[in-house]
Amino acid sequence: TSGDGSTNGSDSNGSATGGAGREGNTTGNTTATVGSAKTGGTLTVATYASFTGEDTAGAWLKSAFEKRHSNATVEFQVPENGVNQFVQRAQQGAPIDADLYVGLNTSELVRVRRQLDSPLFRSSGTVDGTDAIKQTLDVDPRGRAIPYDTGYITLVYDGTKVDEPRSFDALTKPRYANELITENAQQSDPGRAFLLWTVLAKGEDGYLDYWRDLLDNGVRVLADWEPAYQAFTDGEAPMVVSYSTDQVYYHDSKAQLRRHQVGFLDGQGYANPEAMAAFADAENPDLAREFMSFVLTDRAQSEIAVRNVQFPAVKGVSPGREFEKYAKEPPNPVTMSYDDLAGSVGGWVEDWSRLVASS
Amino acid sequence: MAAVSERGPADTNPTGVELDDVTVRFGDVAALRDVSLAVEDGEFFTLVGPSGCGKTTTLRAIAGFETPATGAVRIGGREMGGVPPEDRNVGVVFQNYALFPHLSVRENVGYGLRFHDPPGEVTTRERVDDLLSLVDMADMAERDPDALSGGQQQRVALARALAPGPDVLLLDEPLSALDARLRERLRVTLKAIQRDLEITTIYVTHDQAEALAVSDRVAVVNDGRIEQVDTPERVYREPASRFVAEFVGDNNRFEAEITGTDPPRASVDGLDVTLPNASDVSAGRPVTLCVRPEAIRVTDGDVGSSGAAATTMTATVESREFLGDAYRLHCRWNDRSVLVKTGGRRPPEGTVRLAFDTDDVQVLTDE
Amino acid sequence: MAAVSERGPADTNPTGVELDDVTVRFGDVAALRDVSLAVEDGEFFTLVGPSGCGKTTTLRAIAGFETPATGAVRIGGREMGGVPPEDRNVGVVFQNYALFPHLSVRENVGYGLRFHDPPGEVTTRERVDDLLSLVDMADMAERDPDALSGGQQQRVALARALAPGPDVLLLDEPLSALDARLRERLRVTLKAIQRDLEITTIYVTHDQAEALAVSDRVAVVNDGRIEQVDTPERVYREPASRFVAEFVGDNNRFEAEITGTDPPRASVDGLDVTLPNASDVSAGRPVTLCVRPEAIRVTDGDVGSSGAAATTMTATVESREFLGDAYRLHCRWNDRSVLVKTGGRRPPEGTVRLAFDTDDVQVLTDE
Amino acid sequence: MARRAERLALPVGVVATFAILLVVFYYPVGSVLVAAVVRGGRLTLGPLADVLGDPFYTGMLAGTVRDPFGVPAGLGGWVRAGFPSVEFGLFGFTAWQAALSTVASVLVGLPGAYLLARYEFVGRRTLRSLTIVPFVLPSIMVAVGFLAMFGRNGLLNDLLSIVGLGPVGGVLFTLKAVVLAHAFYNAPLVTRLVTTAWESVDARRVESARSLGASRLRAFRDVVLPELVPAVLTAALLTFVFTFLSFPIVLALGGLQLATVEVWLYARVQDLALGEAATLGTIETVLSLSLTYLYLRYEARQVRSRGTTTLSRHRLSIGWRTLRDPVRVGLFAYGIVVVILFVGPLASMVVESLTGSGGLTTANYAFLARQQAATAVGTIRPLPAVRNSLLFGLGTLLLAVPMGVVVSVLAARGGRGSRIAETLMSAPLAVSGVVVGLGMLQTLVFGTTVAGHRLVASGPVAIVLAHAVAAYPFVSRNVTPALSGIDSRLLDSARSLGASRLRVLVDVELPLVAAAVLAGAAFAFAISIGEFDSTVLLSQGVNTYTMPVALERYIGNRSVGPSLGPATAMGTVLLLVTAASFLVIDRLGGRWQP
Ligand SMILES: Nc1ncnc2c1ncn2[C@@H]1O[C@H](COP(=O)(O)OP(=O)(O)OP(=O)(O)O)[C@@H](O)[C@H]1O
Ligand SMILES: Nc1ncnc2c1ncn2[C@@H]1O[C@H](COP(=O)(O)OP(=O)(O)OP(=O)(O)O)[C@@H](O)[C@H]1O
Ligand SMILES: [Mg+2]
Ligand SMILES: [Mg+2]
Repeated sequence: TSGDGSTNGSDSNGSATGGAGREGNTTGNTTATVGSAKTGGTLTVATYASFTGEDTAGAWLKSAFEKRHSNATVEFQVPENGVNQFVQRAQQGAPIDADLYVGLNTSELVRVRRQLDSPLFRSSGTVDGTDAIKQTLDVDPRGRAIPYDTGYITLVYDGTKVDEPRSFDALTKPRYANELITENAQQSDPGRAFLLWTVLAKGEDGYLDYWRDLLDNGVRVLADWEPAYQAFTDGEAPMVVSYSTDQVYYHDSKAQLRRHQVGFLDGQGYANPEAMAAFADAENPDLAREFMSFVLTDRAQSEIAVRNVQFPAVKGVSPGREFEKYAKEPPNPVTMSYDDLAGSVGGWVEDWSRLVASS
Repeated sequence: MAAVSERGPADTNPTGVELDDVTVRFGDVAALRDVSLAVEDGEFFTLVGPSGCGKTTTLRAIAGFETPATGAVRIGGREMGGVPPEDRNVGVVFQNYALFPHLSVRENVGYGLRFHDPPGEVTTRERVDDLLSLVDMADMAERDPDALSGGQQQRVALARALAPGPDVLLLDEPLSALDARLRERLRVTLKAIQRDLEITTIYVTHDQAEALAVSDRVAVVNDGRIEQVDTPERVYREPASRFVAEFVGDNNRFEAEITGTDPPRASVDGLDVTLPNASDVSAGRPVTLCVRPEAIRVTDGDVGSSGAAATTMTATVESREFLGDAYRLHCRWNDRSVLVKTGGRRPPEGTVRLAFDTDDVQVLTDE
Repeated sequence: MAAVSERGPADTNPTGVELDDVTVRFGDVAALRDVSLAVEDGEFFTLVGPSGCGKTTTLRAIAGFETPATGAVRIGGREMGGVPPEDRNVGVVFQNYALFPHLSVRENVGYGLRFHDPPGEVTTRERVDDLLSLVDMADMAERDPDALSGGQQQRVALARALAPGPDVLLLDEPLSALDARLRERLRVTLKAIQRDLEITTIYVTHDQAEALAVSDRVAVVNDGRIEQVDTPERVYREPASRFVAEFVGDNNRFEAEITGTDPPRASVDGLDVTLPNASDVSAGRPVTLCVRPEAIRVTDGDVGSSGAAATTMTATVESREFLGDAYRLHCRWNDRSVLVKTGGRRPPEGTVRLAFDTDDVQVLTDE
Repeated sequence: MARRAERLALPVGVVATFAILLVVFYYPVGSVLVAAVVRGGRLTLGPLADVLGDPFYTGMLAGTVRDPFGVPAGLGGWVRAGFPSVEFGLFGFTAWQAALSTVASVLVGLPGAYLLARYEFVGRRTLRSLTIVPFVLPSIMVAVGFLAMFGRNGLLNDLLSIVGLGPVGGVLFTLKAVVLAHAFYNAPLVTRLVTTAWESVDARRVESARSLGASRLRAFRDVVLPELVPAVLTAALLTFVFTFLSFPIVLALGGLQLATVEVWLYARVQDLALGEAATLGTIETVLSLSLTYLYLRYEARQVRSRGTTTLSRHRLSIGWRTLRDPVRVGLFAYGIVVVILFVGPLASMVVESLTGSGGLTTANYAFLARQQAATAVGTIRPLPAVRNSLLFGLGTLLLAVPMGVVVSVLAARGGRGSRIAETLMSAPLAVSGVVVGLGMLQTLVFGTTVAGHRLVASGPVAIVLAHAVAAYPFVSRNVTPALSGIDSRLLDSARSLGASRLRVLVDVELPLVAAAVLAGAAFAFAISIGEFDSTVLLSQGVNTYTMPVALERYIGNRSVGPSLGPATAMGTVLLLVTAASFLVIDRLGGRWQP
């Protein structure tokens, strides 16, 4: 069919490559000693598109890791439909030709688990640095997936048009009628995060009622983060569900900063950590483990944070002054754990989407 | 049957057609050059001429499908410049039929009645049925044009053009795909309709017998120009030009020199030919003598019944064609080919004597 | 010129065409029913018949465009079932010309030479030029068919069919859009080419004079069946059926009763008519007598030159048509209409005496 | 020998076409859809009945599926209740918006066909070539253009406020925006198909009608229109099917509130609920194929015979009188609509690519240059994307045109049963893109085990094959009507002159329908240029990405900030390359064009 060029798969929409804020590369720990240089060979890393290419976290990781492991090569693989590709391969008995997957979120882990009888990912074993990971980001009770960064979903609003909406309840007030754009939880990460956040805030029994009110108040549910944010930028609505790192891009101009205010509802922000895991069938599990350890080093953490415009997963890493100044962390980060989601997330999304579509 | 009549110009000319110095161009090609014609109201007027001479173009200019580069077309005295085809009340049968492929035969014929009441006190359906029987197509009314033979298509096209009772009927070889029998029947019908309804009819045909038989007047067209406009008999017997003499009917042409004026006489390769008294000739002038093949008699030896008035020559029969009612003989006389038409059961062979009367000689002075 | 000849069957028949009990159906309509024909190698064979009788269908079956429901087509003795049209080496001129609109005149004519070498030792270009001059279209070689008149298109179609030197030439009214002069010229050319190249030619025409003049043999088709196959003269003079008698040429038909057998004679409305000696009749049988219009003489009063052998009647001239070389008189005798063809300058009028000879009477026993 | 080859060419073409279809279409799609009726290895209609019986999907009709015998009572109740408004669920809404979009596309497209077919003006051919450009634009770019054009602060409102008219708000995120965007994509389709048909109407027939008393308008209605209707219906059918299966543009401009079935289907695939996805896909496919079949039946019954003389064009500009001629003034007004609806969003996208948060900027193009110069693996460079797009486009054109023509020949001269064959052969138009993508992934990318070997298909050849399969129905939809309009005596003439069936096709039929073949070729090229789903699936490694793939990758790139700037820059490149290509295609192929 014609022209539906953006039917892209499960893009990790929030995560972005980025050279913005590069000047803030005040590196933390440059002398980390990670593993030994003994393990070698080729490490095939499956990930999402914007993790690779010029100026990306992936590109930096590759060259830094290869520098350290002189006989190792990192190759990236970008399956269009993300981790689903490997689930389907496993279901169909097709070979899985990657060692490591980078860019998993909690919902995806739930889906992987639900779809497959035998595990797709192996237990990570002892990976150096896991101890330092922030507690709230622990996505996988079984210890396969290791978070390496996180974003916080929150509202971004135009301070010249509206006052900060401080709570979920405020959003259903006439004051904010027709002023919020969010994303489709069926396919968009921030959209789904926002939905889950409302489930947390309003409870499993109350969230649909809350959404009914939101819909009555004129909320718009667009496909993805990009059109939603574009609509926000073009002034279609003064509030959009987005990331708390938004101001990093706009600190050059006071006027722009005012148009990009971050509003934490009820003092919260929904953490959406990204994780990595080695495949059960990995040919080079040792190298994968070493790569994961490397990702958790302070140096790598701050590089990833700056380049991905996401917060580090490891405690105590400072990605630079500018980043720290403009990337806002919510006072109360919230998120749904793996166990919260398992068995429920599908139903929530389905009920929610039926509600929206029937409205 | 069609009697030849010479019509004078009518006082009122409600549906006469006039062309005034009409020129039609296709790019560089001038298909018509300064054509002037006056077709009387109710007249049956025929255009004949060689292929490509501009007959179709003339009809198209009258119907309003070609815009003359110069000159004017008038119908019923009204200037037609700017009048669209549908307001000219002109029925047209195209050379290629141009039936509507998505309509049945019946719908094709009835099409014009969507815009005109059927003439007379009949319903549309009756009118269509009448016309279909007229052209012998009543039993194919529900067919699609695609499923008809060439002649059948042509008949439908004719019925379609007649249906709305046009003031002027333009027929571009409407019978060319029909056999003689049917053609004659339709021609008679056409003529009857035309006379009944006083439809001014302009007819294009390449069948000269037909043109002569059916027309009130005939225009002979050559290379975009009118050569002669006259009654059939005059066109046949008193051609205005060498072209007409040659084009209409078979003819024998002899280059000759005038040798005397009282009585006028000429010499063809030494043969002395007496000319009709009325001939306007002066001695020494080169002229062309024309003798129609049917005016030449084959007389196995003697001079023939008309006696002294006749010119005779001895020729050999080279070949013959059977025409049904006659034979056409291709004879050779003095290295010239002479065409003779003769009836009878057994055509003559070998050496024959040919004779023709003085009155049958047409004299054309070279332009 | 075309001499009539009666060809016997050739021993070898390399390009003869045979139809064996061929039936062609369009849905429910049987356009041909059990048609059998044998056209000899090199023969000029003509199909005549009323519009819609199946002439075109016959040609299409021979060319391979229609698949007979039953029966077989053979060319050169070879069964053609399953042989595609392009392998039959048959040249076709369609009733609607069917020129390729996207090719110039030259390219149209040259098209078949893409698949065949030109006959003789000439290049394709020469061959095309030759054929274009043959049909008088040399100066329009670069035009598009759209910019040609109907007759010009037909000439191109003819040249195109001739170009590859086909074994069999199928011509569907190839001259119908041409004026008499050109038609005759092309007919003669066609005949000459045909005789030179010995191309078996099957010709469809509605012009009976043409059919009679040009053909070795004529087949009269009626309603999908063959009525008679014979030489032109036999078809004209000894029609096998009432249909043929009526269809080919003008004819007068009288229902009569045999009143005697030695000599054979019949009575038409009380008029005693002596019949030719050979007539196969028995007394009391109803028969039809046919007399050609040209066989009837107008004799202002006396019985006429042939004396006692002739039958005479008194009639009135009701109308007349000018045919150029003759008049056709529509006379009335005893409430019957009688057609008479007569030459001369002044057609007779009023009451006339008509006479015809015994030998000119054709006797048709009712089937 | 050569003759033998010629004789075999058509049958071989048919077999090859079918083989390609089998490998890159029927088998992949079948492998997905089979899940709709097979559960746990057993045939079942349960899942289908579940969906059809769910009021969310089918509204009122759900009851008839669950309880067919309750229908009379239900109807009675409805009548007694005074005909309350009826909901037809997700399917109902999807069909409704598709119907509206179809009507809008036809309304917008028809005047364009009239203008292009009947008027002569400077730039007509160029305009005709460019009509196809909207077709290739990724929906995200259309969304950007629409936002910038019709948004609250959009260009249209700016212009309106200049002339003193108030802002028209509230177009976006409504059904209107979706319908307009669908018209943006599909009206050019209407225009192109109808223009081609219009150009082959026989002038003599129109003249006959006129001489019988029909006015220009009546002659149009009675003679021209019947010959246009099949083309209009073809375009309407295609538009309906496309918009029925539409998905990203609906969400981007309308939102989930206006969701279509395809949105649900996609969510199911995302969630790996492939059985349910197959169920939805099967219902969609059955609906659109039935429609296609009905249409083809209708089309085959239309008699079409092309005349030898075509209608001549009027001059568009007739001096000062132009302004007094209502038709020409109407066309002028139409021109304004076209500028707003088509040029507006496209221009807006270009403007967007040249603006940043601080006004005019070349940053987005600098971004493209940076990508081009980059060394890191995995970088998507613009120039290879352009090159790949053009190569695949060309390859698709070269493959899809013969495939389409082969199918057209079958359809135009085929006998009994050919409607069903034609319908099946048209299926690539009628199956959800998501389903096709999924099928390709599972069969071609993952590979299929044949006789112990795992066969994997990917890379340029697979991409071109996939594009060709998506594109060839456009060729045959253009060519079939034109072919069946050719006077069969022309074909007979050629054959009697010695041409084989293939040569007749090449020498006579194709040149005569060159305009249609060209139109089809342009579509094929456009489909390939704009194609995303299968391209991205079948691109293995980084060497086979195309312009839309690059564009999509740049969407996620925020090195110029969280804007779509880099993507719009790439979109502009896509626009320019495409426009230039179409001009070239039409010029090269346009030698026979009227
Ligand atoms: N559309 C056209 N473009 C260029 N020339 C044309 C066009 N139509 C006709 N002609 C030329 O104009 C001349 C007159 O054509 P027209 O059709 O009037 O001839 P015609 O007398 O009807 O001939 P025919 O008896 O063969 O039908 C011809 O030489 C023809 O080639
Ligand atoms: N495609 C068709 N479908 C149905 N009937 C047809 C078809 N083609 C021809 N016919 C019918 O078959 C019969 C014979 O047609 P054919 O074309 O052979 O006639 P013809 O002798 O060539 O007539 P004409 O002199 O009028 O061209 C006609 O009655 C015609 O209506
Ligand atoms: Mg003509
Ligand atoms: Mg015929």
